[in-house]
Amino acid sequence: MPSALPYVLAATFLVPGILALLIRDPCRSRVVGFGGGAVASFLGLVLTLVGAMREAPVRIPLPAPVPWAASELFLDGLSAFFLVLVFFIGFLVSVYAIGYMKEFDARRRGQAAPLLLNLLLLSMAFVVSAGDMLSFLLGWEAMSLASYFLVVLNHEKREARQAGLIYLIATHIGTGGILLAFLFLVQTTGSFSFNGFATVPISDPAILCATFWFALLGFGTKAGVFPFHIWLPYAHPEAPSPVSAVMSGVMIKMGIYGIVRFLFYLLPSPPASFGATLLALGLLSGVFGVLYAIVQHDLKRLLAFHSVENIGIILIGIGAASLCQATGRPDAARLLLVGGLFHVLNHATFKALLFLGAGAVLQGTHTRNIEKLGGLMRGMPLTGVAFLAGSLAISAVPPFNGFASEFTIYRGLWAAVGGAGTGGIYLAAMAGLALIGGLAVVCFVKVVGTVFLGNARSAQASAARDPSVAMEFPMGTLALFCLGLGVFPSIVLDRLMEITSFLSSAGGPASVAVPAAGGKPFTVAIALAIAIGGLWLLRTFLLRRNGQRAGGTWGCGFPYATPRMQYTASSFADPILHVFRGILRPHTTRTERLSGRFLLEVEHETHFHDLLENGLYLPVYRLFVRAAFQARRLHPGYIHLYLGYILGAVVLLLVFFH
Amino acid sequence: MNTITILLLLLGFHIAVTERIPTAIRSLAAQGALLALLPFLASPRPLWRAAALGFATVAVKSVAIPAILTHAVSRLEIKRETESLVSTKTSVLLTGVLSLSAFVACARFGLSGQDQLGAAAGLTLLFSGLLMMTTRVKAITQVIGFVVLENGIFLFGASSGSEFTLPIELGIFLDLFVAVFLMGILMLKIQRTFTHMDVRKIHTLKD
Amino acid sequence: MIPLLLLSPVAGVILALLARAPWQAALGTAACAAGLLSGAVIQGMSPRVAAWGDLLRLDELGSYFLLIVAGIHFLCSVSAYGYFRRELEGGHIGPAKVRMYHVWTNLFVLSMVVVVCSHHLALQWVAVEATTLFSAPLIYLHGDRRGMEAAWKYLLICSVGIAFAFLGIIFLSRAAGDIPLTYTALPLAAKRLDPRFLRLAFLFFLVGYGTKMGLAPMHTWLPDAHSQAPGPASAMLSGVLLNCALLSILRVAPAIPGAYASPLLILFGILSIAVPALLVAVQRDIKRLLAFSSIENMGIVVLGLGFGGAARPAALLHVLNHSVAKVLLFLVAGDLILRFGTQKIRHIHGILRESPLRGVLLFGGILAITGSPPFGAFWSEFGILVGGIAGGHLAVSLVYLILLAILFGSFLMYGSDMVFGEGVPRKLSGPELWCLLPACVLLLASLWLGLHVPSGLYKTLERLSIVVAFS
Amino acid sequence: MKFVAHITLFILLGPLLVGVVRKTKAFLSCRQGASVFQPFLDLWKLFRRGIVRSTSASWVFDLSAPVVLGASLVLAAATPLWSREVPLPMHFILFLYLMALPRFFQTLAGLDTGSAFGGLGSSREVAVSAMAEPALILSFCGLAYLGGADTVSGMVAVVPPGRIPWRPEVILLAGTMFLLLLAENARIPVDDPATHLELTMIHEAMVLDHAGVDLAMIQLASGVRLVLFSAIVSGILFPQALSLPTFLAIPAAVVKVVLSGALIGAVEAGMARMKLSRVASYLLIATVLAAIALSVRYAG
Repeated sequence: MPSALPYVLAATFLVPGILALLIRDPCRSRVVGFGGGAVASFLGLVLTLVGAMREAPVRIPLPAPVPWAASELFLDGLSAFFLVLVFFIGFLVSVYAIGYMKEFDARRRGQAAPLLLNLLLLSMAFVVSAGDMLSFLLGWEAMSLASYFLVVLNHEKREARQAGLIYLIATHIGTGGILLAFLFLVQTTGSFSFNGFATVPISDPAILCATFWFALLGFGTKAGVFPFHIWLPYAHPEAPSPVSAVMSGVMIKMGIYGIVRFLFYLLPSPPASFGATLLALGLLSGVFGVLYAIVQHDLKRLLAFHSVENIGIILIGIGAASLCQATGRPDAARLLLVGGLFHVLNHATFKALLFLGAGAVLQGTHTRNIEKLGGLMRGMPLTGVAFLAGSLAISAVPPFNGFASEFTIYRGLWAAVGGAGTGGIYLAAMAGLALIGGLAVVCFVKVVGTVFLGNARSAQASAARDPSVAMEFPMGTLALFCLGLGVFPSIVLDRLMEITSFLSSAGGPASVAVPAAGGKPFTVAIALAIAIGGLWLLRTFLLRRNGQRAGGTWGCGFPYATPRMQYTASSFADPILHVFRGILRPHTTRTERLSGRFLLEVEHETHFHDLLENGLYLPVYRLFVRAAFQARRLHPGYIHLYLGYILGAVVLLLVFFH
Repeated sequence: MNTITILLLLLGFHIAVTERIPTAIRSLAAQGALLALLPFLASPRPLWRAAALGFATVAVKSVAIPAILTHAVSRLEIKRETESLVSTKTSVLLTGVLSLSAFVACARFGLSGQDQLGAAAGLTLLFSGLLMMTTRVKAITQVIGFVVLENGIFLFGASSGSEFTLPIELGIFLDLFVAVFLMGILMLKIQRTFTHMDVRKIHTLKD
Repeated sequence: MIPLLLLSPVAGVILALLARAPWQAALGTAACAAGLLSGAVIQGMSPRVAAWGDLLRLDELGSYFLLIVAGIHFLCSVSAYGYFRRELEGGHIGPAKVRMYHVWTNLFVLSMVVVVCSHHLALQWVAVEATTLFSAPLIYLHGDRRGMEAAWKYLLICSVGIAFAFLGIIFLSRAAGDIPLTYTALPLAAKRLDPRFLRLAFLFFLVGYGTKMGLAPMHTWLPDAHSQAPGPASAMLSGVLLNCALLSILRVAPAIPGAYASPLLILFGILSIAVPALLVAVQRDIKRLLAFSSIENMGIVVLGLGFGGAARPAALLHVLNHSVAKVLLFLVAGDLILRFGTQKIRHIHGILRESPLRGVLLFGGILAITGSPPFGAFWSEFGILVGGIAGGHLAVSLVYLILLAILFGSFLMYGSDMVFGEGVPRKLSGPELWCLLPACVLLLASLWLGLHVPSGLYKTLERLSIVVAFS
Repeated sequence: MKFVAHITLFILLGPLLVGVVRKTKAFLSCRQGASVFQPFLDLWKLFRRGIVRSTSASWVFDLSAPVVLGASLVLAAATPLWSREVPLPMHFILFLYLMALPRFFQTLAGLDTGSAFGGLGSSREVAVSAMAEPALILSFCGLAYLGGADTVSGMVAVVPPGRIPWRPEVILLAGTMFLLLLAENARIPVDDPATHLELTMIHEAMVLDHAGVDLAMIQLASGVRLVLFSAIVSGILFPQALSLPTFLAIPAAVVKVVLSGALIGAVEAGMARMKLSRVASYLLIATVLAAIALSVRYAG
């Protein structure tokens, strides 16, 4: 690969972005900026698929940002896989943004969006291909900043500013963690490059542990892993939808990339506790994520919580893989890692699709509150079909891709159970995964049912129409991929098996990736297609013979049903809420409006407070603020006191520092 | 030499406990005069150098600065009392404690004999000056405290025999003089703007 | 070379005194600043050490600091023209006072040039004291109550601090005996110096010059003084004056045993980061906010010096990075205060909406000062962390990192509140070229230092870090 | 040929099983009850009727019935009924997840008509099955352990050599599967398929707006799924029956299904429907039982 290629690619991302900033006409600016991003992403995708994937590992030296270390791009299979992810989603989202970002036209700041989005994509590509910690950190922070500015693109809104702030602070703390983890490695190996890190193992177990925990803090924050996830449900809803799609689909995966890079590449032979920790966190993220998702009624916030859930699933795969690796079960480890990575791609596909769909809904109806939507399938059939495909995929319904990767994880877990000793952990993981899957079905039946089916609950919802082609094309493509990757998973699985070949025991059977007897998704898909198709034909035939007429929904004899009497999303979630009320902690407030003695209106409002947010982060924050207010007393303005400080300092130093 | 040190300390003590500003200023001038003797005792050769330094000391410390302060007192028409945040007893006690800690500190740093006495005496004077700045209410008493503090440093400098080239020594005097001069100007401005000199009441700038 | 360097601020004073109109004074100052800058650059590029007599000597370390002084002074003088033009238009200040500003600024710069060029430590002390005296009038330039209060505190507290530094010099001379108190002679004789007096000397140096540098707990004058001075003066106070005090500590460092000095520096460093970490979170005044950030950054530098090793060149680099970012912020803040007519943070909002350039400058400055990539301060703070971990100060490094994160959060909170949001109903006037141009230059400089730390600069700093290493 | 026979048998046994259940229930509550073959007649009637389609419904509603029946038939194709050789061998995880497909569409259809009842039924349906998932996975894991195979057909049909067939874990697993059978197929005590109080129903409320052909398909699918679970439970308890020659095995399978129908009927007759809020505990018990079975297996 010629070493000038990265620069060319960077230029194709940045030049249109800068041009977009300069072009006055907002429409043209959009087309140039996002279109340029799409072209660059496509170029990157092609280059990665035909170049980097084949030639990996590729090394390209870079000018270092600092004189004391060298920088390089280092592209191995793992990097190439994530690059595909970045460019693939980047391409589709850029195309989508051409249509979607129209709503920012009226205001000047929309013109910065293409540059920021392109910068975000470029920095993510840089992060996964960085071969040393310095370039990695630069890319990482560029990514964080670019995404921060994209989150606050709507900065007139207080919520957007606040969300951006929470996000930026969280990610900054995370960067601190990553920095420390890297520095421990630097300290041990004396090298700044990833290849250098991998050569010398950390001998001190305490340092090794610290390295892992700091890395987990850093990457886990970015990924939205359970205890560090609090920024995610704030930032994703406030960002413009294409940005949410990129953030949720790709950016949080950078955290996963970091964890995989650390666990399987940089820390040679990590102890079993690391994998077990990740597995446990994965389960927690999965269950908490989906539970919080179920009770949301903000569409994008709900999707954001699902990102937490899916990151949990990915972590289950990765954590179990590390655990298996540490306990000498490399074949299961390989399968688990492959499953986890495959889920990374699949989650990117369907979550991007869902966010883009949510964007289309938002643009059509101007509300994110699903209680105000309904019946959109009529006005926006294409969006509806695509969203349904994404929902089936995220609920892991076969033969969609969400299932394909979870299936791989399951098979890995099952293979791990077979061994002696710690099988219980894997069984628990399987049960947890099953619960997560079941709850995801609940959530997405709720979403699709209340948003797209039934009757419109508001005027905006009934007036909504499908968006422009620029927005439909990416959604359609992603929907096709959701199905295609589910039916033909081996396209990706085989590649991933190659990437993870370092985990195999003695060469390892390459056939593990192809599901064993009875698991061929293609067969099942065909069987389903035949059965359902046949029955559909039968139904059509019978209906033509027997007749069909339209009538109102049966209301148990009550003829005046209105759309408002439909089952609401909150009611739909109630059974689950009831069971898990100990975790979800609903707070219901009731407000009454009286006119004289007559009750005019009663309003019930239920809020859910994040357990961690209320139990951990807010108290710590309040404590800090209280301390800060106390500290103001240090500066009351009296010069006497100030001089006293000096006197005291000198006396203390004289007496104690000799 | 030791006699002068003791005298300086006593004068410093007097300034610290006196309740009248003019008295304090007079003692300050006396301190300056005593300090002027130190170059002759500590490093008498070459004589012209000692004479120059002594002259500068007298000029700045016993003439110029007391003049500025006296002028300020008369211009400002302030009451002659030195108001303090703490009682005289407490401030005596504090001075004692600080003096003790100065000796302890010098001992802990491994100084002994003449070094210890000189350093500790200098530090004591310095601390009592700083204590005055810390506890006195009026701006002018703070300036007096500052001069006492400087005197403490001069005392130690002279007793430890440190010497620099003449331009630097003169620069040091000039700096001190300008500092006190500026403080004087500021005091006048403060008096004009705030119509009082009570530093306690000047605390708008705070967190 | 040194007489020329000294001459240009003197010429500035004379020109300012002769000037009839404020713009003439400003032009004179700017021209002299340009002269000083070009002199500093020429000297910086020449390998020869400039000396003038025994007392004045400009080595590589001095050149580095002189370049910062001259560069910042030049940019501030350009900005001061725009700033005072607005002030005059607004009627906040009279032409006479503007002229006095230029007189005092030039004197102030003169004293700083002397600090940088001093060979003899006592001369350096005299010059540092002079910086206090010459900058105090800048603080109460407006002559209002608050300015006076700030100046009083500044003068008194700094004089006390500097007095302590003088005590340090006396101890040093006691330790040195016959050895002249020059920064070239002392390190050579480091082994022969009396360690007892050396320790006392360093302690008093640290407290004394530390007061001037704004190290906690002697920092109390700094937020008051920096918040009351006019914009360009605040920038100078924060961006270069603190460095001069630091240089005074660096000059004596090679004579001091590291085992004694390092813990002290680490203690003061962490304390100086911790106090702002708490207080920045509850600031209401934009300039006080920036002042606290100066305390923090001086703490970072001192911490880096305490860590030693790889942290030392990074600390020296941080001096530059801090000056660049902080001056940028003070210039932008000065401009904003004029626009909004208030220093209160909560009254400043929606900058980006009204004036994108100012918004970008302010936000960029905040990112730069908090050590966020891709700005220069990131690498220096990073280098200090590397040094800390390499030196085995794990706990301190962790605390340092946590404090930095807290500061980042607080700063971004203010940045987000000020830059974003709905615009003010009153239309902001267009960008004031002379005010914002220097800020743009500084932002680009910080960006440049972040994307690519020049290897020549870094090699120089590594050499310098050996020069200033403790014995 | 075998494939057609397999599917046909499922389709035929479905209504029969439902008939047996109802008959048993009637018998036990001292009623005459309808004929065992009544469900066939019902289906025949429904297939000949047209439908009234809600004006609120979209294509999802139309598609739901074929998807529900089609997916159920695909599942049936993987379930060993009389032989361990099934037309479509399927990994047990895939099998379990495929069960979500009909559920997904059926619950969506319930919401599609915009009726409050549909939503109510759907909501409960998904909630119950979500909470049943861990138990299902664990018991299938247990079965896979016992059978030493990953496919549904393989794991049900194999008796480990040299072991007594009814070991404790086998009993436990069969019990768990039976509990899950009741939960997943809308039987008492989780749901009452015969009630007419809409507010207490789950499955029936969901399909209120389905009529004619659609309703027939859905009822047929329910029957198929009931047979499917019965086949698995009886397969656990009587694995030998699957090894018999075909001419004996098919009658044996019919007998097994009829017997399990009688058992279900007996349970339904003997119990009342649980409060909905207690279903979670019920399913938790199933999960715990499955876990115990696994640990017994693990220890042994």
